[in-house]
Amino acid sequence: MESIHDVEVIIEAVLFASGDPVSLEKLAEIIGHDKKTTKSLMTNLMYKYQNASRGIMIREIDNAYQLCTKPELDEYIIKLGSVRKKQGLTPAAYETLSIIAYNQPVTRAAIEQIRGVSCESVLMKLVERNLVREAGRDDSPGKPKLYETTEEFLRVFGFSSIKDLPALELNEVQEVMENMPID
Amino acid sequence: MESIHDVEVIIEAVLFASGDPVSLEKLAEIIGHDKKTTKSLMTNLMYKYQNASRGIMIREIDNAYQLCTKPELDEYIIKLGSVRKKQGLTPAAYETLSIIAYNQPVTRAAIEQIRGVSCESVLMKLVERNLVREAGRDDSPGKPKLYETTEEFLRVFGFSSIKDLPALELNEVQEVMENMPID
Amino acid sequence: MKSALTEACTLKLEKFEGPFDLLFYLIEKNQIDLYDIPILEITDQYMDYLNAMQELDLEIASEFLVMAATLLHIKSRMLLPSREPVAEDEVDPREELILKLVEYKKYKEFSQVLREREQKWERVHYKLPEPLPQIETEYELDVSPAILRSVFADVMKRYREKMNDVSMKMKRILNQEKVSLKSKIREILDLLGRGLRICFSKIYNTREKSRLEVATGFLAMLQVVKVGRAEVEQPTAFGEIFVTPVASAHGSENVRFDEGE
Repeated sequence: MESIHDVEVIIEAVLFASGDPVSLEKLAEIIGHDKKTTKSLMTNLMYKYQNASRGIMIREIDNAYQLCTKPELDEYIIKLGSVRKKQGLTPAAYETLSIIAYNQPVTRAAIEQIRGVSCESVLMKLVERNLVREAGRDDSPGKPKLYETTEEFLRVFGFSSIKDLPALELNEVQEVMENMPID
Repeated sequence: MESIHDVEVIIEAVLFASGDPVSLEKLAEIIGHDKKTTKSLMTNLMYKYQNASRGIMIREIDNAYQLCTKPELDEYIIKLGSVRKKQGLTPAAYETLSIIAYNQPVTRAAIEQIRGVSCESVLMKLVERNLVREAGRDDSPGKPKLYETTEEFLRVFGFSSIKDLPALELNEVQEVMENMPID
Repeated sequence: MKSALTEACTLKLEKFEGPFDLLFYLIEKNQIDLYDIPILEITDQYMDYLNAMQELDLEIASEFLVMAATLLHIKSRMLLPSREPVAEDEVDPREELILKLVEYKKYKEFSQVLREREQKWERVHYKLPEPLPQIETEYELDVSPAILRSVFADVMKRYREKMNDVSMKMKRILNQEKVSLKSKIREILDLLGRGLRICFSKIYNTREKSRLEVATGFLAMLQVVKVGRAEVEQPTAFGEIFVTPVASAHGSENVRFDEGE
């Protein structure tokens, strides 16, 4: 069996060669450790890359790992001359995405209830951009479609999993109730 | 101007993002040094990658630089492209293996007598898969080869020893004893 | 009537995502406490916007009008002079609206978080995959001890049944296959009757017939020779035996033979 040191070397090579995310299972299989050990090894390694004088780092996306450059070095990479495609999302798209992210899987009706406006076309665009996908149908009458976020969503917004979303204050509603002025 | 440290970080990010070789000129331009300084910097950096516990290294090709994985890690990278599939045994293989497991060492003739069919090819496959191996020769006329199960057989089935084989019911055992062919 | 606020914000009008978005804008603009919305002012300002939109010939989405109605309804309820002291459990007419606004606010704020994160993460770069060797398939044996055991039990059961079957058959054969000498004599006579010369080994050989049958065939041949219906010739020792018919006045069918058991 390899020392921890060697395993880190193997992981670097494998992630580099892959380019694409490599699943935890696959990594565990390659380095010959169980998933739990591999996971803690990866967490440790991610930390090391982050803090070392390195131009690259490891991202975790949905239990898979991928090498990428550190964001602060973007200005130098741009000089390489590769063309960047960037088409921002509309405010409506961000709002819709936020609602889906926290309530997934969620129906269109539920999203519209929160936003107060129709969001059919926004939803279609999000699906088109692969940030959102259909996720079966709800049991309620009419069996409306459900929507959820995708891996691409995690990638674009830098989350390692949906559990990574910052907690919204759940007590807020309660807070509101308590703060209701009594006239 | 960045410290040497920072420059190395930039180079790593730039070479990584490029994937392809980046010319000395381009690198010099990106890090804001002259070609000569950049060249010696690169030579130094190549040495560092080569000797550090790294899975990747820098290779110089025609006055251009490219990141690549270290050749000795090839065996792990190949596994990236491999798919692991579970494969069962054919009924014939199971039968033959079970006869050998419960009666080892045993001749092919005895196996064939029990199964009622020839099992030369099945036996060859089991030997090929290292589940069964030859175990000397029987004393009977013609000195036929004997077969027994291997350590791999124990491993695959999760036995610690042959004594671990699931016991047959008493009446089954009797049947077996009574019906064992006598060669 | 056109307020300064209305004018200042005319340009932004079409950018509101919906009635909540507009309400929010007004609340923030006026630095209002979300939990204590001065409904009269807000309603007036909201209506100003709708009027401005109308003046600009902008199509006002129905959602904005629904909200306007809601606001006006709340406003009217709040304007009603309460004759009696406020009851403990009396619901503030603004409550439902506030709850919705608070909910909306959460996502609106998260929208901003998403935007910031996107800005950060769109600055990371990935690498194209290296060309990897062709996909190889590694097979892993998927086996079970329980199956091994049950297969063995089955195969032994089958073997026992087969053995019983075989011994039964053997007995049957031994008991039943009494190859009758008579039938063999008839066979030989039939062949001889066609004027054929018979090679004994062609009709009775141990590869095709049982030993019993061959032996009986041999006896039958001797019997046929004995009664003078055939002649036997064996040119070489252990060699082929030829049986040749002898012409006879008797019909073969009438010939009687001793039938040795």
